[in-house]
Amino acid sequence: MTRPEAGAITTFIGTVREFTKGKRTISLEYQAYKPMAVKMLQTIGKEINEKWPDTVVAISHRVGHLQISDAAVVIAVSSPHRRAAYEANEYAIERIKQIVPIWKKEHWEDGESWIGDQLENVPYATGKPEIGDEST
Amino acid sequence: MTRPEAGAITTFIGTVREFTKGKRTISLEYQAYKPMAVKMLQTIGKEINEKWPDTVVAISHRVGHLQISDAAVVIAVSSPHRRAAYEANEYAIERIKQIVPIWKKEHWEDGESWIGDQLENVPYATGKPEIGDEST
Amino acid sequence: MIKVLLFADLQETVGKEFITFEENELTVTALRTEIKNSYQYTQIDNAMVAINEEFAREDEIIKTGDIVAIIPPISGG
Amino acid sequence: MIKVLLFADLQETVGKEFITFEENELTVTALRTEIKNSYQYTQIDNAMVAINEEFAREDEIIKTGDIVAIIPPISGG
Repeated sequence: MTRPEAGAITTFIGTVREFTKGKRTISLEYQAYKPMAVKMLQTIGKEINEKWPDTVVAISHRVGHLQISDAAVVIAVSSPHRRAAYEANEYAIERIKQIVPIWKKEHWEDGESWIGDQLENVPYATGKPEIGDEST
Repeated sequence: MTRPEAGAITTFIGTVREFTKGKRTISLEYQAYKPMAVKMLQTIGKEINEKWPDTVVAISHRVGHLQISDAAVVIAVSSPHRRAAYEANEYAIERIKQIVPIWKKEHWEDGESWIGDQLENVPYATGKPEIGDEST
Repeated sequence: MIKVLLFADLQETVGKEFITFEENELTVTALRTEIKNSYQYTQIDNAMVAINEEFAREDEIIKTGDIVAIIPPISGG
Repeated sequence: MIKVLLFADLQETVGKEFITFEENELTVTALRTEIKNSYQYTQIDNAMVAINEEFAREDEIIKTGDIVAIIPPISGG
């Protein structure tokens, strides 16, 4: 991330939160369709380089069992100027939640459940999320 | 920053950029009016806690001599939800540039100069920047 | 024969990591119908289908040898 | 006597980290005028004045004992 052209580096760390709307999480489990997840993360990187040409992006997402406060996802963006570093970083997390095939299973105090539809935008109007150039 | 209530942690690192509009920076020097700078950073922290009640903020700013790629400022925000973590973080850097008495002297290849008026918003219309509750 | 990968709640509902179909060709819509008829998985209409690791349109045709996956609503990040 | 802290380009222009005035009271506007008349510092109108580490209004009155500082346009961050 650190390079002479960079004036701004933003990072986002998504951590496992203990309470969601009063419900207590004991632990989490992430399952991924790995080859496609990697491909979609690369797609997000390409989208960002098109939208914010001078940025460099790195994204990492955990799979498997996570405890409270563990980092589930880390996004780092470096850019000559700060606005792009913030925008591209937030874009990355929004897109991860749209197109990267990773699923979260919450282990609550009183049971467990797979979480879906975080964005409340399924079924996708077009049958699939917008990807890359197809959005133009 | 890490705590059970947090679901999102954003960090911003402002680094010393080598080239600005084609002009090459060799090194930088920051001078601060320290007691007032600390006070203004605390003010920014308070403003953020008012605007985004569940956030925790930490800000650190270097003074003295810095080389290319050195971190000049680091801002970290943790929050239950990501939107607030991004917003509060960007708010912090904007406010630092408005109200924290710190000055940058650029050492260029061909000379040196104090940089001012980054925001091109001086003289302040009201004679002073908006601070804390006075803005309401 | 078409092999279809399953994940998350669908994997648990079916009890398998993949299922196979005898057909050599199948539209995405037909695949949904097959799963609706064979398994108690009401969320299939909210799921997406991926062919060779790309999200597929409803009218796309799956052929033997394609890598197919049902993508229930995702929840990463 | 009023002591006024100087920073950045103003500190270099004047060649001192602080200057003093004999007055026991001075408005912010009067302070600006004094600096304009005594030093070659054309940027004074773009600077802010802080009294006791708070940004001051133009009509505020500086008194002996106050901690006063001229704040040229800042460039931190």
